[in-house]
Amino acid sequence: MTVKIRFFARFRELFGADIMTDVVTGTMFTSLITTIAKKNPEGYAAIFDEKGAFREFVILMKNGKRIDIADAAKTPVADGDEIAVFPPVAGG
Amino acid sequence: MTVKIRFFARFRELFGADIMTDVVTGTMFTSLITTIAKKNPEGYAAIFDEKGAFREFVILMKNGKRIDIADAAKTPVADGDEIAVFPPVAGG
Amino acid sequence: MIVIQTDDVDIGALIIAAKKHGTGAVVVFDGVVRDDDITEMELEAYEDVATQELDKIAKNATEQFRLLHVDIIHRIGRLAVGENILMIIVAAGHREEAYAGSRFIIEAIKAGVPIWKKELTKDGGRWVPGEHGHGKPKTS
Amino acid sequence: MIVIQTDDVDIGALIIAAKKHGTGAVVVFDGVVRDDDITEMELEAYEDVATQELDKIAKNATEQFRLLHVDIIHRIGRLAVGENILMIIVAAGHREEAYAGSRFIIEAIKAGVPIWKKELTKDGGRWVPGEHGHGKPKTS
Repeated sequence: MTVKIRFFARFRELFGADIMTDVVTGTMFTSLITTIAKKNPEGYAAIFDEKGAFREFVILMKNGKRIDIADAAKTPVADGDEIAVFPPVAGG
Repeated sequence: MTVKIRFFARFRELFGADIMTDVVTGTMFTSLITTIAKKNPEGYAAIFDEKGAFREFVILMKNGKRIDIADAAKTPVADGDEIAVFPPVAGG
Repeated sequence: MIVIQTDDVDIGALIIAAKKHGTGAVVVFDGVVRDDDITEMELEAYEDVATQELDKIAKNATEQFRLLHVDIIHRIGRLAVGENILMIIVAAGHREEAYAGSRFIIEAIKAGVPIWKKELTKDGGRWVPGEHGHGKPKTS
Repeated sequence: MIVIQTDDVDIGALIIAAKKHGTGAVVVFDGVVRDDDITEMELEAYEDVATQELDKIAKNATEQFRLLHVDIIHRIGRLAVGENILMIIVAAGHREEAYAGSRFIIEAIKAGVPIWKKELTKDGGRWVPGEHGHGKPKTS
Protein backbone atom coordinates (compact mmCIF):
# COMPACT_ATOMS: atom_id res chain seq x y z
CA MET A 1 0.00 0.00 0.00
CA THR A 2 1.09 3.56 -0.70
CA VAL A 3 1.29 6.49 1.69
CA LYS A 4 2.13 10.10 0.92
CA ILE A 5 4.37 11.92 3.38
CA ARG A 6 4.47 15.70 3.29
CA PHE A 7 7.09 17.87 4.97
CA PHE A 8 6.86 21.63 5.35
CA ALA A 9 9.10 24.61 6.05
CA ARG A 10 12.47 23.59 7.53
CA PHE A 11 11.55 19.89 7.30
CA ARG A 12 10.72 20.33 3.62
CA GLU A 13 14.14 21.82 3.03
CA LEU A 14 15.68 18.74 4.66
CA PHE A 15 13.50 16.01 3.15
CA GLY A 16 11.74 17.48 0.12
CA ALA A 17 8.09 18.37 -0.06
CA ASP A 18 6.35 15.08 -0.83
CA ILE A 19 7.49 11.48 -0.50
CA MET A 20 5.39 8.61 -1.85
CA THR A 21 6.30 5.40 -0.10
CA ASP A 22 5.14 1.78 -0.09
CA VAL A 23 4.44 0.39 3.35
CA VAL A 24 3.28 -2.95 4.68
CA THR A 25 -0.09 -3.26 6.36
CA GLY A 26 0.07 -2.49 10.08
CA THR A 27 2.88 0.07 9.82
CA MET A 28 2.57 2.71 12.53
CA PHE A 29 2.96 6.47 12.07
CA THR A 30 6.10 6.76 14.19
CA SER A 31 7.91 3.83 12.64
CA LEU A 32 7.12 5.06 9.13
CA ILE A 33 8.55 8.54 9.80
CA THR A 34 11.52 7.07 11.66
CA THR A 35 12.39 4.89 8.67
CA ILE A 36 12.13 7.78 6.22
CA ALA A 37 14.00 10.21 8.48
CA LYS A 38 16.94 7.86 9.11
CA LYS A 39 17.95 8.24 5.46
CA ASN A 40 18.94 11.82 6.29
CA PRO A 41 20.92 12.30 9.54
CA GLU A 42 20.43 16.09 9.65
CA GLY A 43 16.72 15.68 8.98
CA TYR A 44 16.45 12.91 11.57
CA ALA A 45 18.06 15.12 14.21
CA ALA A 46 15.63 17.92 13.39
CA ILE A 47 12.60 15.73 14.03
CA PHE A 48 13.75 13.19 16.64
CA ASP A 49 15.65 13.61 19.90
CA GLU A 50 18.60 11.50 21.10
CA LYS A 51 16.22 8.86 22.44
CA GLY A 52 14.49 8.51 19.08
CA ALA A 53 11.28 10.24 20.23
CA PHE A 54 9.58 13.00 18.24
CA ARG A 55 10.89 16.37 19.37
CA GLU A 56 8.21 18.00 21.48
CA PHE A 57 7.49 20.85 19.03
CA VAL A 58 6.98 18.60 15.98
CA ILE A 59 3.42 18.57 14.65
CA LEU A 60 1.98 15.43 13.08
CA MET A 61 -1.11 15.06 10.91
CA LYS A 62 -2.88 12.18 9.23
CA ASN A 63 -5.31 13.19 6.50
CA GLY A 64 -5.46 16.74 7.83
CA LYS A 65 -6.13 15.77 11.46
CA ARG A 66 -3.66 16.29 14.28
CA ILE A 67 -2.11 13.16 15.78
CA ASP A 68 -0.68 13.56 19.28
CA ILE A 69 2.96 12.55 19.52
CA ALA A 70 1.97 10.23 22.34
CA ASP A 71 -0.46 8.39 20.05
CA ALA A 72 1.70 8.24 16.93
CA ALA A 73 3.50 5.01 17.82
CA LYS A 74 0.16 3.14 17.91
CA THR A 75 -1.53 4.96 15.02
CA PRO A 76 -1.54 2.77 11.92
CA VAL A 77 -1.29 4.21 8.42
CA ALA A 78 -3.50 2.95 5.62
CA ASP A 79 -3.34 2.90 1.85
CA GLY A 80 -3.85 6.39 0.43
CA ASP A 81 -3.20 8.18 3.70
CA GLU A 82 -1.59 11.59 3.63
CA ILE A 83 0.86 12.00 6.49
CA ALA A 84 2.26 15.43 7.36
CA VAL A 85 5.19 16.38 9.58
CA PHE A 86 6.00 20.01 10.27
CA PRO A 87 7.50 22.51 12.72
CA PRO A 88 5.40 25.03 14.68
CA VAL A 89 3.25 27.23 12.48
CA ALA A 90 4.05 30.90 11.94
CA GLY A 91 1.36 32.30 9.65
CA GLY A 92 -0.38 35.61 9.85
CA MET B 1 -18.70 94.31 22.71
CA THR B 2 -19.76 91.41 20.47
CA VAL B 3 -19.94 87.70 21.24
CA LYS B 4 -20.76 84.81 18.93
CA ILE B 5 -22.99 82.08 20.29
CA ARG B 6 -23.06 78.75 18.50
CA PHE B 7 -25.67 76.04 18.99
CA PHE B 8 -25.41 72.53 17.63
CA ALA B 9 -27.65 69.55 16.88
CA ARG B 10 -31.02 69.77 18.68
CA PHE B 11 -30.13 73.17 20.15
CA ARG B 12 -29.29 74.46 16.66
CA GLU B 13 -32.71 73.37 15.46
CA LEU B 14 -34.27 75.37 18.31
CA PHE B 15 -32.11 78.51 18.21
CA GLY B 16 -30.35 78.58 14.84
CA ALA B 17 -26.68 77.88 14.28
CA ASP B 18 -24.97 81.18 15.10
CA ILE B 19 -26.12 84.21 17.03
CA MET B 20 -24.03 87.40 17.13
CA THR B 21 -24.97 89.47 20.15
CA ASP B 22 -23.83 92.69 21.81
CA VAL B 23 -23.14 92.36 25.51
CA VAL B 24 -21.98 94.74 28.23
CA THR B 25 -18.60 94.26 29.86
CA GLY B 26 -18.77 91.88 32.81
CA THR B 27 -21.55 89.69 31.41
CA MET B 28 -21.25 86.14 32.63
CA PHE B 29 -21.60 82.98 30.51
CA THR B 30 -24.75 81.72 32.25
CA SER B 31 -26.59 85.04 32.21
CA LEU B 32 -25.79 85.54 28.52
CA ILE B 33 -27.19 82.15 27.53
CA THR B 34 -30.18 82.58 29.85
CA THR B 35 -31.07 85.88 28.18
CA ILE B 36 -30.78 84.42 24.69
CA ALA B 37 -32.66 81.25 25.59
CA LYS B 38 -35.60 83.00 27.22
CA LYS B 39 -36.63 84.33 23.80
CA ASN B 40 -37.59 80.75 22.89
CA PRO B 41 -39.55 78.82 25.57
CA GLU B 42 -39.04 75.42 23.95
CA GLY B 43 -35.33 76.11 23.55
CA TYR B 44 -35.07 77.39 27.11
CA ALA B 45 -36.66 74.23 28.47
CA ALA B 46 -34.22 72.12 26.47
CA ILE B 47 -31.19 73.80 28.03
CA PHE B 48 -32.35 74.83 31.51
CA ASP B 49 -34.25 72.99 34.21
CA GLU B 50 -37.20 74.29 36.27
CA LYS B 51 -34.83 76.06 38.65
CA GLY B 52 -33.10 77.91 35.82
CA ALA B 53 -29.90 75.87 36.04
CA PHE B 54 -28.20 74.31 33.02
CA ARG B 55 -29.46 70.80 32.51
CA GLU B 56 -26.79 68.40 33.65
CA PHE B 57 -26.04 66.99 30.16
CA VAL B 58 -25.54 70.38 28.47
CA ILE B 59 -21.99 71.03 27.29
CA LEU B 60 -20.56 74.55 27.34
CA MET B 61 -17.48 75.87 25.58
CA LYS B 62 -15.72 79.19 25.38
CA ASN B 63 -13.28 79.55 22.50
CA GLY B 64 -13.11 75.81 22.08
CA LYS B 65 -12.45 75.00 25.75
CA ARG B 66 -14.91 73.22 28.02
CA ILE B 67 -16.48 75.34 30.78
CA ASP B 68 -17.91 73.40 33.70
CA ILE B 69 -21.55 74.15 34.36
CA ALA B 70 -20.57 74.94 37.96
CA ASP B 71 -18.15 77.64 36.75
CA ALA B 72 -20.31 79.18 34.03
CA ALA B 73 -22.13 81.67 36.31
CA LYS B 74 -18.83 83.30 37.25
CA THR B 75 -17.11 83.00 33.84
CA PRO B 76 -17.14 86.37 32.05
CA VAL B 77 -17.37 86.67 28.29
CA ALA B 78 -15.18 89.09 26.37
CA ASP B 79 -15.34 90.86 23.04
CA GLY B 80 -14.80 88.41 20.18
CA ASP B 81 -15.44 85.30 22.28
CA GLU B 82 -17.02 82.27 20.66
CA ILE B 83 -19.46 80.60 23.03
CA ALA B 84 -20.86 77.14 22.23
CA VAL B 85 -23.78 75.27 23.78
CA PHE B 86 -24.56 71.73 22.76
CA PRO B 87 -26.05 68.39 23.79
CA PRO B 88 -23.93 65.25 24.39
CA VAL B 89 -21.78 64.32 21.42
CA ALA B 90 -22.56 61.29 19.28
CA GLY B 91 -19.88 61.10 16.61
CA GLY B 92 -18.08 58.06 15.28
CA MET C 1 -4.73 63.04 7.32
CA ILE C 2 -7.00 64.17 10.16
CA VAL C 3 -10.08 65.70 8.61
CA ILE C 4 -13.80 66.36 8.87
CA GLN C 5 -15.35 66.52 5.42
CA THR C 6 -18.41 65.65 3.38
CA ASP C 7 -16.56 63.61 0.76
CA ASP C 8 -15.76 59.93 0.99
CA VAL C 9 -12.16 58.69 0.69
CA ASP C 10 -10.42 55.75 -0.97
CA ILE C 11 -9.60 53.47 1.96
CA GLY C 12 -7.44 51.20 -0.18
CA ALA C 13 -5.21 54.13 -1.15
CA LEU C 14 -4.98 55.27 2.47
CA ILE C 15 -3.88 51.80 3.59
CA ILE C 16 -1.07 51.84 1.03
CA ALA C 17 0.00 55.33 2.10
CA ALA C 18 -0.11 54.32 5.79
CA LYS C 19 2.67 51.74 5.41
CA LYS C 20 5.52 53.77 6.80
CA HIS C 21 8.95 52.19 7.37
CA GLY C 22 8.68 49.60 10.14
CA THR C 23 5.01 48.79 9.58
CA GLY C 24 3.97 45.22 10.31
CA ALA C 25 0.25 45.75 10.82
CA VAL C 26 -2.42 48.13 9.57
CA VAL C 27 -5.82 48.17 11.27
CA VAL C 28 -8.77 49.97 9.69
CA PHE C 29 -12.00 50.87 11.43
CA ASP C 30 -14.81 51.86 9.10
CA GLY C 31 -18.02 53.04 10.76
CA VAL C 32 -20.98 52.65 8.45
CA VAL C 33 -24.54 54.03 8.39
CA ARG C 34 -26.54 51.05 9.67
CA ASP C 35 -29.98 50.32 8.35
CA ASP C 36 -32.00 50.86 11.52
CA ASP C 37 -35.14 51.58 9.49
CA ILE C 38 -33.79 54.95 8.50
CA THR C 39 -33.77 56.75 5.19
CA GLU C 40 -30.56 58.70 5.75
CA MET C 41 -28.19 59.90 8.45
CA GLU C 42 -27.38 63.57 8.90
CA LEU C 43 -24.12 64.51 10.58
CA GLU C 44 -23.09 67.81 12.03
CA ALA C 45 -19.82 68.91 13.65
CA TYR C 46 -18.42 71.85 15.59
CA GLU C 47 -15.75 71.67 12.94
CA ASP C 48 -12.83 73.69 14.29
CA VAL C 49 -13.08 72.20 17.75
CA ALA C 50 -13.76 68.68 16.50
CA THR C 51 -10.72 68.79 14.22
CA GLN C 52 -8.54 69.98 17.11
CA GLU C 53 -9.88 67.16 19.27
CA LEU C 54 -9.19 64.58 16.56
CA ASP C 55 -5.63 65.92 16.23
CA LYS C 56 -5.14 65.55 19.98
CA ILE C 57 -6.58 62.03 19.99
CA ALA C 58 -4.30 61.00 17.11
CA LYS C 59 -1.29 62.45 18.90
CA ASN C 60 -2.14 60.71 22.17
CA ALA C 61 -2.71 57.39 20.41
CA THR C 62 0.54 57.73 18.47
CA GLU C 63 2.53 58.27 21.66
CA GLN C 64 0.73 55.72 23.77
CA PHE C 65 0.77 52.88 21.22
CA ARG C 66 3.88 53.83 19.21
CA LEU C 67 1.85 54.18 16.03
CA LEU C 68 3.69 54.87 12.80
CA HIS C 69 0.75 56.47 11.02
CA VAL C 70 -2.78 57.63 11.80
CA ASP C 71 -5.57 58.83 9.50
CA ILE C 72 -8.94 59.90 10.84
CA ILE C 73 -11.62 60.91 8.35
CA HIS C 74 -14.98 61.83 9.86
CA ARG C 75 -17.68 62.65 7.38
CA ILE C 76 -20.51 65.15 7.89
CA GLY C 77 -23.62 65.99 5.90
CA ARG C 78 -26.22 63.55 4.63
CA LEU C 79 -25.17 59.94 4.26
CA ALA C 80 -27.15 57.00 2.92
CA VAL C 81 -27.36 53.56 4.50
CA GLY C 82 -24.09 51.71 3.93
CA GLU C 83 -22.01 54.85 3.46
CA ASN C 84 -18.82 55.40 5.43
CA ILE C 85 -19.16 57.72 8.43
CA LEU C 86 -15.75 57.43 10.06
CA MET C 87 -12.55 55.84 8.85
CA ILE C 88 -9.57 55.28 11.15
CA ILE C 89 -6.42 53.91 9.55
CA VAL C 90 -3.62 53.01 11.94
CA ALA C 91 -0.18 51.54 11.17
CA ALA C 92 2.18 50.04 13.75
CA GLY C 93 5.10 47.65 13.99
CA HIS C 94 2.96 44.93 15.54
CA ARG C 95 -0.70 43.98 15.68
CA GLU C 96 -1.19 44.55 19.41
CA GLU C 97 -0.34 48.24 19.06
CA ALA C 98 -2.35 48.63 15.86
CA TYR C 99 -5.52 47.15 17.37
CA ALA C 100 -5.13 48.98 20.68
CA GLY C 101 -4.40 52.30 18.96
CA SER C 102 -7.39 51.93 16.66
CA ARG C 103 -9.70 51.09 19.55
CA PHE C 104 -8.36 53.96 21.66
CA ILE C 105 -9.13 56.40 18.85
CA ILE C 106 -12.70 55.29 18.22
CA GLU C 107 -13.54 55.28 21.93
CA ALA C 108 -12.06 58.75 22.38
CA ILE C 109 -14.06 60.06 19.42
CA LYS C 110 -17.29 58.58 20.80
CA ALA C 111 -16.54 60.06 24.20
CA GLY C 112 -15.66 63.63 23.46
CA VAL C 113 -15.53 64.99 19.93
CA PRO C 114 -18.32 67.48 19.14
CA ILE C 115 -20.06 65.67 16.32
CA TRP C 116 -23.74 64.74 16.23
CA LYS C 117 -25.85 62.34 14.20
CA LYS C 118 -29.50 62.53 13.32
CA GLU C 119 -31.30 59.50 11.98
CA LEU C 120 -33.78 60.54 9.32
CA THR C 121 -36.84 58.33 8.99
CA LYS C 122 -40.03 58.37 6.95
CA ASP C 123 -41.73 60.10 9.88
CA GLY C 124 -39.08 62.72 10.62
CA GLY C 125 -35.89 62.15 12.52
CA ARG C 126 -34.24 61.80 15.88
CA TRP C 127 -30.85 62.82 17.25
CA VAL C 128 -28.76 59.85 18.25
CA PRO C 129 -28.06 60.02 22.00
CA GLY C 130 -24.38 60.00 22.83
CA GLU C 131 -22.85 56.96 24.50
CA HIS C 132 -21.48 59.23 27.21
CA GLY C 133 -24.07 61.44 28.86
CA HIS C 134 -21.73 64.27 29.73
CA GLY C 135 -19.50 64.18 26.71
CA LYS C 136 -16.77 62.64 28.82
CA PRO C 137 -15.82 58.99 29.22
CA LYS C 138 -17.80 57.22 31.89
CA THR C 139 -15.70 56.39 34.88
CA SER C 140 -17.98 53.65 36.13
CA MET D 1 -13.77 34.84 0.53
CA ILE D 2 -11.51 32.53 2.54
CA VAL D 3 -8.44 31.85 0.45
CA ILE D 4 -4.71 31.15 0.37
CA GLN D 5 -3.16 32.57 -2.76
CA THR D 6 -0.10 34.27 -4.19
CA ASP D 7 -1.95 37.29 -5.59
CA ASP D 8 -2.73 40.47 -3.71
CA VAL D 9 -6.32 41.72 -3.41
CA ASP D 10 -8.07 45.09 -3.54
CA ILE D 11 -8.89 45.78 0.10
CA GLY D 12 -11.05 48.78 -0.77
CA ALA D 13 -13.28 46.62 -2.96
CA LEU D 14 -13.50 43.94 -0.27
CA ILE D 15 -14.62 46.52 2.31
CA ILE D 16 -17.41 47.65 0.01
CA ALA D 17 -18.48 44.06 -0.62
CA ALA D 18 -18.37 43.28 3.12
CA LYS D 19 -21.15 45.74 3.96
CA LYS D 20 -24.00 43.30 4.29
CA HIS D 21 -27.43 44.43 5.51
CA GLY D 22 -27.17 45.49 9.16
CA THR D 23 -23.49 46.45 9.03
CA GLY D 24 -22.46 49.31 11.29
CA ALA D 25 -18.73 48.61 11.52
CA VAL D 26 -16.07 47.05 9.32
CA VAL D 27 -12.67 46.24 10.81
CA VAL D 28 -9.72 45.36 8.58
CA PHE D 29 -6.49 43.78 9.71
CA ASP D 30 -3.68 43.96 7.19
CA GLY D 31 -0.48 42.14 8.12
CA VAL D 32 2.49 43.53 6.24
CA VAL D 33 6.05 42.34 5.56
CA ARG D 34 8.05 44.40 8.05
CA ASP D 35 11.52 45.64 7.18
CA ASP D 36 13.51 43.71 9.76
CA ASP D 37 16.66 43.97 7.62
CA ILE D 38 15.29 41.43 5.21
CA THR D 39 15.27 41.33 1.44
CA GLU D 40 12.06 39.35 1.07
CA MET D 41 9.69 37.06 2.93
CA GLU D 42 8.87 33.57 1.65
CA LEU D 43 5.60 32.00 2.74
CA GLU D 44 4.57 28.39 2.52
CA ALA D 45 1.30 26.67 3.47
CA TYR D 46 -0.13 23.20 3.83
CA GLU D 47 -2.78 24.56 1.57
CA ASP D 48 -5.71 22.16 1.86
CA VAL D 49 -5.47 21.90 5.61
CA ALA D 50 -4.77 25.62 6.10
CA THR D 51 -7.80 26.56 4.03
CA GLN D 52 -9.99 24.19 6.04
CA GLU D 53 -8.64 25.71 9.27
CA LEU D 54 -9.32 29.24 8.02
CA ASP D 55 -12.88 28.19 7.13
CA LYS D 56 -13.36 26.83 10.63
CA ILE D 57 -11.92 29.94 12.25
CA ALA D 58 -14.19 32.19 10.16
CA LYS D 59 -17.20 30.07 11.09
CA ASN D 60 -16.35 30.14 14.80
CA ALA D 61 -15.76 33.90 14.74
CA THR D 62 -19.02 34.47 12.87
CA GLU D 63 -21.01 32.53 15.47
CA GLN D 64 -19.19 33.84 18.52
CA PHE D 65 -19.24 37.53 17.53
CA ARG D 66 -22.35 37.60 15.31
CA LEU D 67 -20.32 38.74 12.31
CA LEU D 68 -22.17 39.58 9.13
CA HIS D 69 -19.23 38.99 6.81
CA VAL D 70 -15.71 37.58 6.98
CA ASP D 71 -12.92 37.58 4.38
CA ILE D 72 -9.55 36.00 5.08
CA ILE D 73 -6.88 36.24 2.40
CA HIS D 74 -3.50 34.74 3.32
CA ARG D 75 -0.82 35.12 0.73
CA ILE D 76 1.99 32.66 0.04
CA GLY D 77 5.10 32.81 -2.13
CA ARG D 78 7.71 35.55 -2.14
CA LEU D 79 6.66 38.94 -0.81
CA ALA D 80 8.65 42.16 -0.68
CA VAL D 81 8.87 44.51 2.30
CA GLY D 82 5.61 46.44 2.63
CA GLU D 83 3.52 43.85 0.80
CA ASN D 84 0.32 42.46 2.30
CA ILE D 85 0.66 39.03 3.91
CA LEU D 86 -2.74 38.55 5.50
CA MET D 87 -5.94 40.53 5.15
CA ILE D 88 -8.91 39.97 7.45
CA ILE D 89 -12.07 41.93 6.65
CA VAL D 90 -14.87 41.63 9.19
CA ALA D 91 -18.30 43.29 9.20
CA ALA D 92 -20.66 43.45 12.17
CA GLY D 93 -23.56 45.46 13.49
CA HIS D 94 -21.43 47.18 16.09
CA ARG D 95 -17.77 47.98 16.65
CA GLU D 96 -17.28 45.76 19.72
CA GLU D 97 -18.12 42.65 17.73
CA ALA D 98 -16.12 43.75 14.69
CA TYR D 99 -12.94 44.39 16.70
CA ALA D 100 -13.34 41.25 18.82
CA GLY D 101 -14.06 39.09 15.78
CA SER D 102 -11.08 40.46 13.89
CA ARG D 103 -8.77 39.87 16.84
CA PHE D 104 -10.12 36.37 17.41
CA ILE D 105 -9.35 35.46 13.80
CA ILE D 106 -5.77 36.75 13.73
CA GLU D 107 -4.94 35.06 17.05
CA ALA D 108 -6.43 31.78 15.86
CA ILE D 109 -4.43 31.95 12.64
CA LYS D 110 -1.21 32.63 14.52
CA ALA D 111 -1.95 29.76 16.88
CA GLY D 112 -2.86 26.94 14.62
CA VAL D 113 -3.00 27.33 10.84
CA PRO D 114 -0.23 25.44 9.00
CA ILE D 115 1.54 28.35 7.32
CA TRP D 116 5.23 29.22 7.65
CA LYS D 117 7.33 32.27 6.93
CA LYS D 118 11.00 32.48 6.04
CA GLU D 119 12.81 35.79 6.24
CA LEU D 120 15.28 36.08 3.40
CA THR D 121 18.35 38.19 4.11
CA LYS D 122 21.53 39.06 2.25
CA ASP D 123 23.22 36.20 4.09
CA GLY D 124 20.57 33.54 3.57
CA GLY D 125 17.38 33.19 5.51
CA ARG D 126 15.72 31.94 8.64
CA TRP D 127 12.34 30.43 9.40
CA VAL D 128 10.24 32.62 11.67
CA PRO D 129 9.57 30.78 14.93
CA GLY D 130 5.87 30.42 15.70
CA GLU D 131 4.35 32.38 18.56
CA HIS D 132 2.96 29.13 19.96
CA GLY D 133 5.53 26.40 20.44
CA HIS D 134 3.18 23.51 19.88
CA GLY D 135 0.98 25.00 17.23
CA LYS D 136 -1.79 25.39 19.80
CA PRO D 137 -2.78 28.47 21.82
CA LYS D 138 -0.80 28.84 25.00
CA THR D 139 -2.90 28.23 28.07
CA SER D 140 -0.64 30.15 30.43
